[in-house]
Amino acid sequence: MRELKLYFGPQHLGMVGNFSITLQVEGDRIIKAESNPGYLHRGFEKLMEQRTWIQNFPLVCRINVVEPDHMELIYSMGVEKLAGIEVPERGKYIRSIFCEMARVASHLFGAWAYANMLGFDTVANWAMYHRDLLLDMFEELTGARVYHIYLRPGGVRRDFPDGFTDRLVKTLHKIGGKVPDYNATFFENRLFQKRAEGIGIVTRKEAMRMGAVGHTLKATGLKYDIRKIEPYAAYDHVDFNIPTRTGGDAYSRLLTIRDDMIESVHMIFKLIDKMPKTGEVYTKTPNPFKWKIPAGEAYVRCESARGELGLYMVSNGGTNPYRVHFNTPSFNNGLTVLEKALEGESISDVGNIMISLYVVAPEIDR
Amino acid sequence: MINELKQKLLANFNDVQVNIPEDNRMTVNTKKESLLSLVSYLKNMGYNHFAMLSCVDWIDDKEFELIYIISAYPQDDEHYQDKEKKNILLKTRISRVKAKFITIISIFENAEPYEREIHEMFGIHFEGHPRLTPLMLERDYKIPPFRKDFDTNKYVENTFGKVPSIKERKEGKK
Amino acid sequence: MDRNQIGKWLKNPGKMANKYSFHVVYFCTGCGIIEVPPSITTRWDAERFGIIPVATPRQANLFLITGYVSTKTLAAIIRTYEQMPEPKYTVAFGSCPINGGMYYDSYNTITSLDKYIPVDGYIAGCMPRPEAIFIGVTHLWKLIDMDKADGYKRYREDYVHYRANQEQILGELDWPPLFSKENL
Amino acid sequence: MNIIALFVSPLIALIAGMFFLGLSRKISARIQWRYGPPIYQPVIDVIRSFSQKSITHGKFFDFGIILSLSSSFVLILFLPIGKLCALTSGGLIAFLYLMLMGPFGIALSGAAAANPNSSIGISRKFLLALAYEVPLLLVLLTVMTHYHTISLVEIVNIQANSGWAFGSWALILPGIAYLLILPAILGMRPFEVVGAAQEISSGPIAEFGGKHLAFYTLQHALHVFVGIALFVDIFLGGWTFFGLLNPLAGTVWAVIFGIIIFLLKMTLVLFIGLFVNAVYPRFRIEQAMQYLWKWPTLISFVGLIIVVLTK
Repeated sequence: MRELKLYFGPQHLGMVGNFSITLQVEGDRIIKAESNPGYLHRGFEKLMEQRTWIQNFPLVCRINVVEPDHMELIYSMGVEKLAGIEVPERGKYIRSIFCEMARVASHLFGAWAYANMLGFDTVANWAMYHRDLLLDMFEELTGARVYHIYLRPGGVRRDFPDGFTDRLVKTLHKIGGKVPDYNATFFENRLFQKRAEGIGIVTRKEAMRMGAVGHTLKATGLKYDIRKIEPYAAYDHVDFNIPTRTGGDAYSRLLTIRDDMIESVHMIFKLIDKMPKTGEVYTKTPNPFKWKIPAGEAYVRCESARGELGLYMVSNGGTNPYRVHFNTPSFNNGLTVLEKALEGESISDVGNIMISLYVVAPEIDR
Repeated sequence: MINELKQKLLANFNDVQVNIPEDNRMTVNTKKESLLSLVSYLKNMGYNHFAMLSCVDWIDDKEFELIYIISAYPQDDEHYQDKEKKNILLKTRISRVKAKFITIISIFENAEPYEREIHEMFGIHFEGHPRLTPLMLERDYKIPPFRKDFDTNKYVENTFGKVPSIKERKEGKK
Repeated sequence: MDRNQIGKWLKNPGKMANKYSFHVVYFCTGCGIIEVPPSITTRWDAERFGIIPVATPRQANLFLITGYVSTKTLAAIIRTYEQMPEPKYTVAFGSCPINGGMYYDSYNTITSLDKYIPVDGYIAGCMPRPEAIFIGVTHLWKLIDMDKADGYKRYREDYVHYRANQEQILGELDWPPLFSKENL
Repeated sequence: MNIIALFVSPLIALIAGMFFLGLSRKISARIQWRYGPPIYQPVIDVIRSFSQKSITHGKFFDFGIILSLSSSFVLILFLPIGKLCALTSGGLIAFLYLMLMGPFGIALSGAAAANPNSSIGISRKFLLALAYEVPLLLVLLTVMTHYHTISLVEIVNIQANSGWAFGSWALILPGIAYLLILPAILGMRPFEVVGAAQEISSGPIAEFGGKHLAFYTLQHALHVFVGIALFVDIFLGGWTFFGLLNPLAGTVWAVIFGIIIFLLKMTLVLFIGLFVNAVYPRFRIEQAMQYLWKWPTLISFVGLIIVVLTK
């Protein structure tokens, strides 16, 4: 058989995000895959050095389009740690609820991407519709559909509006009521199982060797979740499970994502019940134009929808950060794990595997 | 727990400075020669998750600081130990002129893209790295863009700002 | 179908068909792409207006440039644009393709897109809501009606200048010119 | 009569085929909770494609698509549309040969385009054709054995007297087998492996633009028409509807109403295909072949044995 060099992306219907993979193909089999990122590189970390601490918020959320909120969270956490600010109790709960909403929205987007990839137009349409219902809640809360800029150092921008939690619960119940339909047509569909089972297997040993995070690891049975390991926001006040599977293939990863979504919804209900009814939602911070943060360094991490998200930040006592470096989950999963997982697979499964690894291109490029 | 590790490190390596700024963070400053053995020592201790490699350009000191952040995966499926909470920041400084360092791919496989990125953005050459090809950038920037002496405003003005609009080009031709 | 339009349809069917059958190149050039899935699915359903995404640029006639353009993407955009058959239309999202937007000082994103390929319209907002995309499309309809969406004609006429600008940023291009002296 | 049919039947097939394409988009949209495009949207798309400049990739690129479209038109002439049939002589054998010409022409064009995605699509197309031709042949063989004729018109006429083939116990198994492979013939999910947009950028038609795309769309419309019409002719009795047209026998009205009944039956079959299309993902090519060689082949083979033994 003839060896072919195939360029998968960046202009490709099955590609989520502006990303490209160079495949060396023999017939239908992939011999070697090479990720080719950088189509979305804007040099965020450089740009952030030239802006003040608060001016960085519009930039920081644009690192990941699909779920900007965890980016805001990690940056706020970094600034808080450097400046030594404490978040009030209610602010912590609101942060947690907000981030879990973002997680559900992101997983629904992932379901859209996966369904679209496999030609499940019906489920894709449903998932996008339900994500939109959630985006409406975001819009009510923050005024924006996608980039919210709601979190800030010291807490959140403003309190929940009256009756917001009731409407949120109602929306989540509406989405949750469709889970049986999703299961029947998508997650437990026999044809779909055939498509996804045994595809792109990453065993636990391999995953740990390649430094995988997030669902790639959870699908092999390892409960690696920063929310449990190093609780931030209000996660230490609430009881939740970390869904895992043992297969390590694309199907296990997808089921982990589904279970994670359902768990997140339950967690939002618990958080709403436990939340202090009144109280401050943010600590006052100095004038943002003159705010100087004492010199030092901080490494903070949180669990985004895609896995461990880290931020290394250095301040030299000025009005701008001296160095910011995001360690995004897709960087590892999309460059190291993806190349390994694609080897030996069929080309009809490239998008399948890539989406199951939950790779988002702008997160890699930054 | 973290103090034990500190004692062990101090006992085994003679040129390290260990700080514990807070409960779950430990910074280890070391000479560049002993970094590789320190990394493999920590890996053998069970700190088997290489989280990231970062770099800071301390232009006033004429030095680059490389930061290797290492943590641990949980040992078993059900319970967490104290170990996973720890993040160890290994730091070493190298000279800014002819920046060069050794790769740690042999110890942590996933350091590969991180080293590629640092090579591209800071111009640090990692010896022994199998493919130090450009990862994200396609243009040739004279100074690697993440260095502090790279002025983005000036660069934008000189490249993108210098491109004439189509109207200007047409008039210029006439 | 509007009954008043029958005359227009008979007069120039190609133009009218181009209006009501926008096949979009599915190319995630920037973060604005996040609002494209909602607008082509249940909530907003762009297929009502005949707008569907297609897999290859050969079948497309509308190119949505969804946000900032890095230099690496610019090369891909130009190639994709040149592969599309005429007539073709370009619509850019947000402020980033106009003047760089919030990435005005980024070393890797170009500041104004219309120096490299012709742009027929811009949709404001970061990122534009799905409604804004539809408003943009209806404006494009008007422009096509008035024969003002002539980006592809401008590209043909001023190809030398566009190519010169592209080469100034990207260096030597590794594909041959689209229009040579003979087929102009 | 035949002279009229020569001109009218391709026209009917084209219009009905385009209508089916539009209908399938509309129905899919409704299943997906959407409003959907107008039913005449494919016509607009074709006009647009014709108005666009096309890029050619050599002589074979042009020739292949023309071959494909023209053979599809010829195919229509062998097909009884209601009571209309231009060429009654060829029968099922000629039909089977011509049915392969359409995919062959597309494959020729795709190969000339030299796009890696096209070549993968073509190999998939041939594999899929190989997979569904086996059960299809068995089904047609069973029908020919049962009715002792190779003429499609004869088959329809016999059904007018003795009732639909799908209702008779001997031909129910081949009927089911045909229904199972129908999505594969029409290129619908779960067998949408050839033109899989998300995997191989629409496969063989990845390089088609402008007029080539327009020709392809027309060919596709005809192909959809033929695939469904064959089923209606063989198993659902063509124009017959429980003796409804008997009073009109011999008049022009019988022909017209025959066509209407025929098209209504086709719409019904299309709906079944669309519902399957809406709830399944696409197979991988090897899974599709495995499936097609297993169930439909087995069922049609059993059907053939039953028919042979009972005759």
